[in-house]
Amino acid sequence: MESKTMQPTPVQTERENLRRVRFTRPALWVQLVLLACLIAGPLVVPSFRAMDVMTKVMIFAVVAASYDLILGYTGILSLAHVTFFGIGAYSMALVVFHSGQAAWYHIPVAMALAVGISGILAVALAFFSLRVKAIFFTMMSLALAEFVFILGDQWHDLTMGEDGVSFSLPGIFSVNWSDGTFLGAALNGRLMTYYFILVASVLLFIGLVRFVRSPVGRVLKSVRDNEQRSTALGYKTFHYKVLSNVFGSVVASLAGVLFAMWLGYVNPTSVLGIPVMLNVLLMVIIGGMGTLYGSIMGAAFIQVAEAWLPDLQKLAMLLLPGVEMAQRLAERWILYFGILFILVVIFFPKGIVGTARDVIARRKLRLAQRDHQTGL
Amino acid sequence: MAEPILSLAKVHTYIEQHHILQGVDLSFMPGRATVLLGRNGAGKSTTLRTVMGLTPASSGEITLKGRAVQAMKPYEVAKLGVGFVPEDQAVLYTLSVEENFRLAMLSESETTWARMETIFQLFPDMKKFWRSKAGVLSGGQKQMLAIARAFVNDHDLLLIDEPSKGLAPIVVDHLIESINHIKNHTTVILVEQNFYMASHIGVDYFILDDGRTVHQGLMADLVHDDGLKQKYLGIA
Amino acid sequence: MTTQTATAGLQEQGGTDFKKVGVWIASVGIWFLPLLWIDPTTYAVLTVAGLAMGMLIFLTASGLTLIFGLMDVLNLAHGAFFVWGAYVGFSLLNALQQVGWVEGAGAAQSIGSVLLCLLAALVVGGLMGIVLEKMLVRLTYGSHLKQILITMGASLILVEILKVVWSPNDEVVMVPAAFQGSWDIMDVIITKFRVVAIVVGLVVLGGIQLVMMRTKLGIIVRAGVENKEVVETLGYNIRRVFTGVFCAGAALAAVGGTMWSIFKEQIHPAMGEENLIFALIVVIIGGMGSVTGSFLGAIMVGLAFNYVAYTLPPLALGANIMIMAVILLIRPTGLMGKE
Amino acid sequence: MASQAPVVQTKDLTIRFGGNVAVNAVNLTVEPFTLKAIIGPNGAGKTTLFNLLSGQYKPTSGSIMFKGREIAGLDAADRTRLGVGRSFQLTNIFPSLSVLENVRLALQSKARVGMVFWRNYRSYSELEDRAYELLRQVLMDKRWAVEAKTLTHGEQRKLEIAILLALDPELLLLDEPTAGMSLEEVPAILELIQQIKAGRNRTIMLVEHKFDMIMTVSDSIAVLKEGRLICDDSPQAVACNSEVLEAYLGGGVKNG
Repeated sequence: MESKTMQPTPVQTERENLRRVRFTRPALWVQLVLLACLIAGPLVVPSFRAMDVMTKVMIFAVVAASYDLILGYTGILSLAHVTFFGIGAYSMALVVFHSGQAAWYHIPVAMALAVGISGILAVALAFFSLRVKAIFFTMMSLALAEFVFILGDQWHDLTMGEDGVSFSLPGIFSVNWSDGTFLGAALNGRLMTYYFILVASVLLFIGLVRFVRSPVGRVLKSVRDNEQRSTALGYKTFHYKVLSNVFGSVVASLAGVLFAMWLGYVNPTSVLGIPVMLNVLLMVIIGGMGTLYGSIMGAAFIQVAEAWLPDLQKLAMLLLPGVEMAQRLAERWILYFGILFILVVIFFPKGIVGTARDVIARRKLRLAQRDHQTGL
Repeated sequence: MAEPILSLAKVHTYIEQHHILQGVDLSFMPGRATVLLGRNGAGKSTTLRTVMGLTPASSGEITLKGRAVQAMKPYEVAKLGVGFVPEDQAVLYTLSVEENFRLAMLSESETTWARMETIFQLFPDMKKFWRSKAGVLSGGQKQMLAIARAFVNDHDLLLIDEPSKGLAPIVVDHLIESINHIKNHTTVILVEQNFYMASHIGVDYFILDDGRTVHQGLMADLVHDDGLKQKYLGIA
Repeated sequence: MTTQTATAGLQEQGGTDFKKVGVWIASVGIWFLPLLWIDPTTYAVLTVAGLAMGMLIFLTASGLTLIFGLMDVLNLAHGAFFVWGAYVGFSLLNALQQVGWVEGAGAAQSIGSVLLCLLAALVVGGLMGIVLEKMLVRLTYGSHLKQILITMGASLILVEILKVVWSPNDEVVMVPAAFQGSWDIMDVIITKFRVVAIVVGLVVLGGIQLVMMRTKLGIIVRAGVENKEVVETLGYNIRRVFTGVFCAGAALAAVGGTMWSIFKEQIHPAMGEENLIFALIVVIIGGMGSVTGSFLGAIMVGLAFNYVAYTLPPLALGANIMIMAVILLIRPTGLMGKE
Repeated sequence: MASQAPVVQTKDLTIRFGGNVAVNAVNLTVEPFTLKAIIGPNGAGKTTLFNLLSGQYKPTSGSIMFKGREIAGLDAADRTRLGVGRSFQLTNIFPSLSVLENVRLALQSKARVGMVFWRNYRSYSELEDRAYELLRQVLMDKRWAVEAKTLTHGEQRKLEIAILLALDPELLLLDEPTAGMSLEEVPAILELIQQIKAGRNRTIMLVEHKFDMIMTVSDSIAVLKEGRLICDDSPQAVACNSEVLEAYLGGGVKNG
């Protein structure tokens, strides 16, 4: 008894160690540097194209991370994730569009709408298809995605069909608003929107990280490992799957609101299309499934590639001016995308962050073994 | 002395991370029925499944009629003349009894169909339910079908995994009778927990424990060796 | 005692059969409901169109469901086989037009050209299936996630190659002369090619059933759906059966694509993806792994699509999703799916 | 008195799989704080009976009372919450989680914070400390940080018992806790079971094949054969029962 109070257990020691390095661990510094870059970016590099790519990376990092919660942490393959993203984007666009004049309260209303609609839809989808084999969920979600796409494309009275919806943002987020310069950069609606999106996506990302590190996150991990065992511990695994699915979908729809705010325009192909879904899927896989932070890497990779790939195409055409087939091949960038997809799944299944973690873990193990041997 | 028809040397098998067979050494003489004994989880079924290539051996050698088979696929082993009766009455429920038999026939020749006559004599129920789905058969009948199915081909070696599991005593007696009939034509290797059945079929026996061969001998001797039975089989 | 249990089993089956009859009557009856708001002549036209559409969807769905039932593979590249079949047929029709077999051709030449197209699609689809199975799908057995990702990637590649070989734009398909136009039976206008589609669908259904029920190959495939291990230990190379079924499924999808292209008289690269959605709905409704189930599902989807599309066009696909949801609520494994 | 009510009482408990009656009209009573062993030949329905008690299966007919409450309609998770803990015949742990985390998850379930998604799971330090304490009890504290799949078979079974203790169940269902263990590892498990029993605050039901082990630890032994309960008596009485011996030696003793 006395020894217990005298000597902390190894578990307590480890916890104390972690607490002590809370503010000095390297991961925190990486995060802070990244955040600083995002904050200073538009002020240092006053290029609209750079700001555009950065914003899209932030938004898609959130979408991919919320997808990772469902795919990587819960082990459910949904093909309707971008549908929720699109619902958020359309909520924002349509609220402003149908009220004629943009007002500040449209943003919270759009967010509430996005959360409400996607929450209900996610619960319904989960309820219909999560009870049976996981593969049903995939097929149902694909059907749902296609259906919502067709609604967006054809319900002309509501969504303006494939022409899409243009709208302007209220107040300081409006493209027309400007107020001199700040630290040398033009202080305008674009910049304000950028910072709004920055704050919002950082908050959403933190929300996802917290979710994964909460007791619920641990249960999800256990369900993936051995579902029967989780049930025998008293966890209603179905409820957990539904909860994580709904949480991920709601976050994606909020990211959709941000995306619409940034573009000021939505159409079915840009926010509801299957290619967007594949993009997000690829981001998660490149970054590493079940790592959350991988989503940032994945989103950055894809967005940067998408932004500068057209230049490469032009270069290819310049280099091979006469070859018609080469030009046609160069135009089809989805082809390379598909090849990349297969190569990543076969040869790089753990993604960037997953592979990096493996390497670090193996090195730690080797060091520990060496210490052990020299200790003897 | 004759060459063994099947022998296993230092065979190790893993199922996922579990080390199930930890160096099994066995050899089976042609024409002699052998029983593999041992308690639950000793590795008896896995031994048969490893021979068939269903749970491939990670190391060791398996020799069947002088050929190394440890790297072969199940269908290749089957084509070498090995019949396998898996546990749990593994017949195809959605197929009719007839189709179950046709599936088992490696060639649907005259001689194969002639063989069916003998099977019908041994298992009259098979004729009776010829056109019924195998799923409606009783447990005993399914087990009969699973064994009879292995009998349609001219196998040199028949591996039977726990045929008595979950069957009523009277059915077990019928099974013993029919396996003893098969024994005259084919080398039989039987995994069995039911000692009564094991002792009425086996000539030789091996006892496995913790994935290793721990004892072997003549069945006739084991029947009277209460100490050994108590130690490895938990029965006295 | 043994006979007792056997008869009990039979009686049990008899009981479910009786219940089944009731469900059957009810589910057939539902299809007459649209008569409440659609006039009988239009209803008849829509029904023929729906049956034809259902038959064509069935061509894609039957392969999908067999591949899933036997190999436990969800093949999202199935739509790519379909669209390749459509383009191969389109090109062959263009070529045949040069020798005058298509427009302004006689009945024999028309039938011949369609048969040639179907044969070409069959060969191309089958070859693509074999290559895909051996190169990629083989790597993914046992992991649904990998299957879906890899087959989706393969689908992207195949469709992009198609856009390079042909063009990314819509194309108009020529219809052989004998199949142009329609018959008028008591004011009911029946497009000729719809009848052809129904006939082809029935022939394929009959062919599949014949192979599955009457041949050794069919026994092996059905046994494989139920228990792969037993089939392997009986001396059959299940992997080769897998390749064969994948090849046959791909060929059927390609045939479906050719038929669809003549049926719709136009093609575009995204049509494979669109048809895949229908096929997936059909497979879910019918129960994964059941050919008969997917036939029933395809008919339901084809009919519902046409009835609803006539009344409220944008909701047609939604109606099918509703049917799927309702069926999943009642029977989570689909109409004929295994428990 | 309420405390004297049996912990488990089944009435005509039956389950059918197709035509096969796996558990057939079993009436079984388990008194508080005793250890009841269930024995019987393969296929007798022992594991199926456990699956019925713990909620993996729903009975075809019959009732299951747990401390005077009907539980036949509840699912496995609900029964765990009421105090039915279950170990499995095949080792059943979370292979890629750490040993400590395996136990902590059980404690988290018991503490009813499993649905919390806004707090860090490590902020519940009392759960971690308690998990470590339980590992110490089953002599596994040295291995707390490794992944559970790297444990030996015997260690995994010990971990499973720690998980079970973490659920703090009033009724422990142990399904062949020594199955697949090497002979050297068995005494440690046996001692652990003795220790739990000596605590006099839990009821144990045990499926086991090792006859000598059962004779030393159990207060009563129930014998199943072909789904029926053929005997339920003290160890001494069961050992002399001729029907039991017949059941154990296989179906054919009377003919042979």
